Amino acid sequence: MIQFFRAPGTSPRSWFIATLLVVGMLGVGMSLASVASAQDEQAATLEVIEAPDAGGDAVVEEAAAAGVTADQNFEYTINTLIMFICAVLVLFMQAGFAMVEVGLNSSKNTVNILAKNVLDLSVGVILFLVVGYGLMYPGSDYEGGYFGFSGSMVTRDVDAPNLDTGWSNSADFMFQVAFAATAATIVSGAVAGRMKFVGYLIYSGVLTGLIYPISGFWKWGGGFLAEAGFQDFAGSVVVHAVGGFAGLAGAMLLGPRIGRYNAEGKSVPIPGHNITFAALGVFILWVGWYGFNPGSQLTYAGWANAEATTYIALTTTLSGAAGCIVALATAWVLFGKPDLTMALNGVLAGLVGITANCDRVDQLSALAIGAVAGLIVVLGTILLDKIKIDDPVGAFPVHGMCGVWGGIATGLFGVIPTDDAGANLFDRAGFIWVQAYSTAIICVWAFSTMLIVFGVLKAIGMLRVSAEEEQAGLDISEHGMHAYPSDAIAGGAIH
Amino acid sequence: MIQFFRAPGTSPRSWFIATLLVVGMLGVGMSLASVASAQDEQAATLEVIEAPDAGGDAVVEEAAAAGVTADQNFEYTINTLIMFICAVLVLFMQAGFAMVEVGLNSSKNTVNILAKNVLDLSVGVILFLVVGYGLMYPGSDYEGGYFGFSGSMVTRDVDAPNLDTGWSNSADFMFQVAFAATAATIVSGAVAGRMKFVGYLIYSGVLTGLIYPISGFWKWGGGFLAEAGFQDFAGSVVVHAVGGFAGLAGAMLLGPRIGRYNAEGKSVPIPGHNITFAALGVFILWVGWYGFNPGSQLTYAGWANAEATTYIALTTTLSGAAGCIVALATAWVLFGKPDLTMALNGVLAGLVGITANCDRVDQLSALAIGAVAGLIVVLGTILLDKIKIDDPVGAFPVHGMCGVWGGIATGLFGVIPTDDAGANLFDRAGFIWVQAYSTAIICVWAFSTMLIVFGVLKAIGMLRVSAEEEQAGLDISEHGMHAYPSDAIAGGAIH
Amino acid sequence: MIQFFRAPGTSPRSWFIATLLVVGMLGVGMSLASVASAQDEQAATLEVIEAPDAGGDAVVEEAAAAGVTADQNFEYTINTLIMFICAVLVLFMQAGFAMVEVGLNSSKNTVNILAKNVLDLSVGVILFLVVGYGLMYPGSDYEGGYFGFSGSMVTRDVDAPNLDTGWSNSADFMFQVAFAATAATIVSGAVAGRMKFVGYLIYSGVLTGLIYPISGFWKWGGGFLAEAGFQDFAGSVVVHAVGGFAGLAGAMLLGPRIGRYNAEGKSVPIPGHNITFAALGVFILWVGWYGFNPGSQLTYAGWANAEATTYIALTTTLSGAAGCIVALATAWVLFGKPDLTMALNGVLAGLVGITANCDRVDQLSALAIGAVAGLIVVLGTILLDKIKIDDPVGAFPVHGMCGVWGGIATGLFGVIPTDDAGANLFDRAGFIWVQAYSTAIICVWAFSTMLIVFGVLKAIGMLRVSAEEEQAGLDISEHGMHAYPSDAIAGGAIH
Amino acid sequence: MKLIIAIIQPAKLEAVKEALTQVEVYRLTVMDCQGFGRQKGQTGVHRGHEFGVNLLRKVQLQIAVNEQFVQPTIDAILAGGRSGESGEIGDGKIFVLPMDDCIRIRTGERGSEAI
Amino acid sequence: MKLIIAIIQPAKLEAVKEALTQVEVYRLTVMDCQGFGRQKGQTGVHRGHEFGVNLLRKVQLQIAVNEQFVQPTIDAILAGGRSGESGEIGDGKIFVLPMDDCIRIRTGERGSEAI
Amino acid sequence: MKLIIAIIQPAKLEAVKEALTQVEVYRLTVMDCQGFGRQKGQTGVHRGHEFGVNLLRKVQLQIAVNEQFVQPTIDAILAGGRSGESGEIGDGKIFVLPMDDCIRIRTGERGSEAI
Ligand SMILES: Nc1ncnc2c1ncn2[C@@H]1O[C@H](COP(=O)(O)OP(=O)(O)O)[C@@H](O)[C@H]1O
Ligand SMILES: Nc1ncnc2c1ncn2[C@@H]1O[C@H](COP(=O)(O)OP(=O)(O)O)[C@@H](O)[C@H]1O
Ligand SMILES: Nc1ncnc2c1ncn2[C@@H]1O[C@H](COP(=O)(O)OP(=O)(O)O)[C@@H](O)[C@H]1O
Repeated sequence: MIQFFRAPGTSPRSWFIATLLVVGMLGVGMSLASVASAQDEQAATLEVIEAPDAGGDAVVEEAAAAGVTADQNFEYTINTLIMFICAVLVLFMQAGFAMVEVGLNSSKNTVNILAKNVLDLSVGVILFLVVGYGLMYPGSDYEGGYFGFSGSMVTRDVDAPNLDTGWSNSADFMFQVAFAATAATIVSGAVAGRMKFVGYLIYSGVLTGLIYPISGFWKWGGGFLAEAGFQDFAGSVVVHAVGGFAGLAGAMLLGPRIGRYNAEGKSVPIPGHNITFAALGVFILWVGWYGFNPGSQLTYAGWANAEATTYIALTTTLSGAAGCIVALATAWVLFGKPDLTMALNGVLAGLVGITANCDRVDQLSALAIGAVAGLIVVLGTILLDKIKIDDPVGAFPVHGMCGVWGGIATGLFGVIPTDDAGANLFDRAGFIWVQAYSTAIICVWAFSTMLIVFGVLKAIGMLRVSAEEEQAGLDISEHGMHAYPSDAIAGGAIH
Repeated sequence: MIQFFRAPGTSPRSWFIATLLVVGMLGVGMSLASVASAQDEQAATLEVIEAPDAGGDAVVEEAAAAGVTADQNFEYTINTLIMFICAVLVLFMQAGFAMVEVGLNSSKNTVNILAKNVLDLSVGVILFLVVGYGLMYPGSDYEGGYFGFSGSMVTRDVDAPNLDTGWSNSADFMFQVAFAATAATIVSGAVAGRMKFVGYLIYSGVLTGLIYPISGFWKWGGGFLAEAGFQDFAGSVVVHAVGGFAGLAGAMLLGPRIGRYNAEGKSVPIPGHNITFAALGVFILWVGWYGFNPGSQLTYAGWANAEATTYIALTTTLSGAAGCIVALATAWVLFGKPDLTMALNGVLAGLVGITANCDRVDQLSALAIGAVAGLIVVLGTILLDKIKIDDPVGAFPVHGMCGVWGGIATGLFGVIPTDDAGANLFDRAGFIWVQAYSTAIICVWAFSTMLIVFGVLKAIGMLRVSAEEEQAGLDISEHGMHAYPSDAIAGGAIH
Repeated sequence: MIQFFRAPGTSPRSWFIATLLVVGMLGVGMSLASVASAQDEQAATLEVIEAPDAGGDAVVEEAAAAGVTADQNFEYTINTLIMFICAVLVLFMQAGFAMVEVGLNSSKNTVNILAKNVLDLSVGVILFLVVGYGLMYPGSDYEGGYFGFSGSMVTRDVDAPNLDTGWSNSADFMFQVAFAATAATIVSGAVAGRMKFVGYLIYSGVLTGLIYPISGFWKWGGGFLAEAGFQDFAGSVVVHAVGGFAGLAGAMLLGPRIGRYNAEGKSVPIPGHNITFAALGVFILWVGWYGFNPGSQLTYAGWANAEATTYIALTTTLSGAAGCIVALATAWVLFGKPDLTMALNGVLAGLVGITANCDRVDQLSALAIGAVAGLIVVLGTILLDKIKIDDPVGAFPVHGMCGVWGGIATGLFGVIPTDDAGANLFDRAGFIWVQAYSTAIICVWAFSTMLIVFGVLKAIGMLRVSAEEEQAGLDISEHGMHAYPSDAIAGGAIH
Repeated sequence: MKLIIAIIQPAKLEAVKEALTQVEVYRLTVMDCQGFGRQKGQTGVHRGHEFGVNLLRKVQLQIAVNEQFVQPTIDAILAGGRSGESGEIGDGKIFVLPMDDCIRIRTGERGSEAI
Repeated sequence: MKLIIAIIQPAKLEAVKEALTQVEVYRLTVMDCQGFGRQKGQTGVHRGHEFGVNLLRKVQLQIAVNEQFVQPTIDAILAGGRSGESGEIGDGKIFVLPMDDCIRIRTGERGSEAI
Repeated sequence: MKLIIAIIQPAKLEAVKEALTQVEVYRLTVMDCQGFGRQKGQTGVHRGHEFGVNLLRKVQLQIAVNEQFVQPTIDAILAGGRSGESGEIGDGKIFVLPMDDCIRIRTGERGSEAI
């Protein structure tokens, strides 16, 4: 039986549905629009490359025609295609995050976590397309600035080759949007088990549409932190710390899950319901990281770039492995048992820690960075628990704390950046200092803006579900379904 | 205790075993054959490229020797290797389909679904090798035709470089067979929970060996639909609609699962047993689609091709995201809850819808195509349920309906194809028309031929299991094992 | 409540913790060291390739400057990047192994299996970095030798381009370490359910650090087997048989799990707890194998290499598919039911069998090799069961037996290797003979050394857990956690 | 007061629940269970070992009722739980146990009104 | 001897166990179960079919006790199992069944000392 | 008629079933459960919190029998369910409950012949 109108009680939801529908209608609207205009304008803006036309030497002639040298042609091809492959690996990380979060939470919140992960990617793609990308890469006019906007990606003619960068705009967007989605999805784990679905969608839109791109611009878009000489190769700070601190803000404003601390305030563990999913997720993330870090080299053509790209993969691997071992060892000594969840978080900690500096540290430093990250994640988890902040998957220790560590470690261990003349921009102390304050600025930005966002959601009652809904589980109360109906149900009988 | 002969009751099975054994024996036979012939003929047909020989400039000299220009060498390398990587991504989709189908069905049918997915890939590979590939790509002699055969792939000397196409025959086969396996496996979800395993294997062989390659030839092999100007870039129609309509035929002839509709004909949902597997599957499919669509560019070398390849990835992403959001929103409004299964099917719907036209629509159109697909999949699911066709995973709404939509949408939004002179082949209306009837022809072909196949299976009693077997679950009745033995059993005790 | 010292009873564990801590401390130590030295020496050894510097023709000029020809530059780029991508695929296999092992074992041992899989990768990376790599590739001075060491990878300046090989040292290490980790993790499945975690970590370190690299050197490092003309393209013997025979040694010394054979010695199956994970794992392994085999071509640039790389993917696919079908058919005939676990192992069997010869057999031979492997894995499993060796996942039949088959099959079906002049090194019989004895040597090496390792562990009481711990499950007894806490627990309550 | 324990086919739960609703029995507890009965188990196979999987999936209902509801409840279960007219082996059993007392946790009420 | 069967909210298991420890009841058996009661089930949705998911996840405790422990055990369950002061619908039930005998498998002891 | 409820070690199910077959008890119902008993639970750890996981996995058997089968059934369970000669803590318990009636759903037969 289908019902077209919602009960008044559900107004916040219907709000949201409205907005969603706008998107949908927008879609239909645009379609008609573009149909109308299809014949003429489109054919102009969009040139279809017919595969057959491209065989033999045609390609090169074509290139020559377009005033592209053979070398540029070679580099453009390699850079674009490898960047695309790396983007696919980073997008695969979405599956990893989903599995980790699902595995480390109660079964009664599984559907909700999965819905959050699928939707924050989809919503993120749209909003980064419409707003975020333009905010993050406003172009050279805004060099050294704090804020800029170069118009929406969706309106751009992304078809012409971008010979300035040396790779296609489409590949660039794919790679960038995958990073944005990563930052967004980190938060999902920290707020699991008690946050309203609608609230999460709103948060996720704000982060991928505004917060992340703006601070991203400061560094990668050529903003003031880039000018200051701040180094964050693949985003320990720009991506992971932003996600981690946003998650911290959420966890703090939400408060712990019911039953997480008992009457006497004693911490009561709420073990995840499926460690296999969690471990699978970590393996997937590990693999995806080879798109995240090596891919951030951005240009891969030529022996020097290929060299660098794979060297980055090496340091990334070493740090992850060291993080895993040290986290397990630490947990083993402290708790008396080799805690798998700590080993898993240790892998991620090591990977996050090396992300900012994988291009500029030597192998020993990579091991050291991972080892320290492994230590941090365990102690951080204990600390968080002591101060009664409930972060179900340890998103803050992993991405927040180790993201900061990555930023600092770049200063401690990293080759000092040079100016075009090749002279060092700083002495060691100066480098450490710029890394430290730049990291701080970005973390403060993410934390404070997100405090506001979550605060507003709280104020309008769209942050946390009711105690009854939470106890019943978000799956049934928010989504009306169980993740794993028992045989009794799955046997075919729901009344 | 081992038994070498089956009870008479099991004759259909033993039939099949026989055929399978033939394959096995064949294998052994061939081995001896090839041993005999190995010394001479083989060494001739098969040249092993020793890695060491290939360092330094050797490669280029070698190429020159073989009369390959440096440019051709570059293009051949890129096209072949990237096509291979894309083929791997498409093969990975098999895991995605398996997880989606498992997750959306009862636990008692899990082993059966997995067996179907593993076997239809393996059987598909062999049959596409022996028959299908030759039927689908019979070569230029059959241009504009309805049927052709160029001999079996397995007999070809695939070793020489294929300079006409510009990529290796092996890469081409790998990419093509992955598509064939995709078409086959789509059906598995629509017939889940009640079809005999043997019957499924037979169906799957027929589809990958005959039905799919023949209609595939009409478009991609240069058959009459290609000549007519029909556009289906990566197979919304050629692959997905074929699978979807084959699934519809199966679901119709099988009839609904027991308990799916109660005495009064009221629809009784049979929820899947593990939504996490379903969501994981969708993430994997999303990732695999980046091999499916961008890979269909076939030539990637040169800035223009690289440009196109990544632009295709962009439109694919936009459509999937839009499909997800609109499907969720629609379900939310209609059902009052944000139904995750609809969001997941919405992603797939958007991806299927853009598959035919990802190369020739602009970004807004991509969003529109996805949005409409998201709407279609939800309404289609409701419709199917109303007319009492039981499609456990929604294979028809996703692949059948949205496949058709993809074909039509190409006409509505796509750049109009041009002749070699660059003149448009049609006006907009003409383009829409050719897309419409070509789509119809292929769907009718798949549906009618499959009705026959499933009809024959039904006639000889190899279609549906008995009611008792169905209620006990196909795992135990067809495969003699449980997917998830309870602790009671797994504790070590089965008597 | 945190405790810093362990009860005496746990001494072996504390041993291990000690060693682990050393690593950790080492890490911290090194960090300080490298901080100190960072300013000067590092900047020298490590040149950071700034992306911006690399646009336009800069790359080529740079290359020219470094005395690299355009061709070399092209080849170096392709070889390095594709090898990196293949390494990522092989690393992804770790997830596959973990899922297969988890799925085929009791739920009470899940955490333990996952911990083993995550740790053997991490430990393997470190030890292969510090010791193994140098042992396996000691360089030309040791050509034809039995043992050599060229110093630790970690101390090398891996930054300069390696124009002798034609690809980067980093990519090479990444690819090689992924293989080492594969060999190590194979054993995990054979010893599942009863081995001490600490013992496993020690074993795994020894295998990746010493045993595997030494025999690996004999073939791939240019040792005496390479000189003898032994062919093992991607490691049926060097990797899989080594893992399989190491696993056999472990399974034999451990003895069967409690309840695996009842009082009368009747075999009592202990079915795995989650076949979906097992099947997912096999799909992942299948996909990963496209990094394993094609990647072993090592040079991919140029039409001939691209040709070979993709041809290898083709033979690999055919063999896997044939293995799957024949294994299922065999099981069906013998047992009367289509046993999914056999079909899954059949896929792996086919893939293992073709690994040694995927580059030098024709398509028919590839099918034959897979078909025979599928037969072997089924019969091997029955045999192992009859002689009461308990190998929970069938690691020996799959990797050990089919690894040997791969080695022999290379002799039977493979193109005979030639000298530089192009003359055959052997006649068919001679080739078969060299394959046979070389395979035997490596298997004996792995089996005997591992018997010693496991024997020592047994002697010092670090091999097998107590009966009570085993019955309770390794998860709770070794790691203190359940993999899947029931709702009762996950509801939030553990006292 | 009696505690009625019924072991039924999983696929019959729906029908049984509807039948119970007819006789105004709204409250019950359901559990997954596995049963050995006279019903021939399918033959299972694992690594080539045939074994009778006579462990079959069932669903157990526990229903606490007052005397006057015992017979209606039993009849309802029989009506909803039987396969076809004649019933099939494997349809299950109903056990009736005496019950001394019943307490509603929410209110602490005892006895028959708490059921 | 009695067998006390209690159906409680999963989230209350911790509290109930603590309460039971107070009254020195240390041994019990726990099972997952699902219940239908007066508690309004949330509305579920599947492929557009609204249905009352009045099957709610519960936990069942089985506690065998000697007479003198019956009342303390019930009180403990009430104390630990009730939501808030007034309790909520869905808090569950306690059933008290007569028990003829109890045997400890390890020793074979029978009767009250075996409990 | 009695309903015999036995809580045993999961690993003992096989042996108990064989023992029951000896005494011609073929029908039973099995459930997974978790138990707290005197058996010392292993120490668990979660995010650095040690806690006694005295919730141990057990298997529960429910067997409805006629009077004359009660003792043989108990003996069979003891024989099959005890670890080693002396038994181990954690081997579990057997509860014997009175049962008023038994109905076979398939046929509707009542009483002892329905068991
Ligand atoms: N005496 C019994 N004790 C416990 N459970 C029983 C008993 N008899 C039957 N059952 C349960 O009922 C289920 C169905 O029994 P069924 O095979 O229909 O018995 P019958 O052969 O008497 O009809 C069995 O699988 C088992 O779970
Ligand atoms: N008469 C009964 N028989 C069996 N189980 C019951 C009965 N009454 C309640 N329950 C169980 O207790 C759970 C909670 O019941 P509840 O809704 O609190 O009952 P009430 O509405 O009487 O408070 C139910 O979900 C069900 O599992
Ligand atoms: N009094 C009881 N009530 C309910 N279940 C019990 C009781 N005593 C024991 N059990 C069940 O039997 C299992 C094994 O108990 P066990 O530790 O062997 O008891 P004991 O210490 O008396 O031998 C426990 O885990 C619990 O599930």
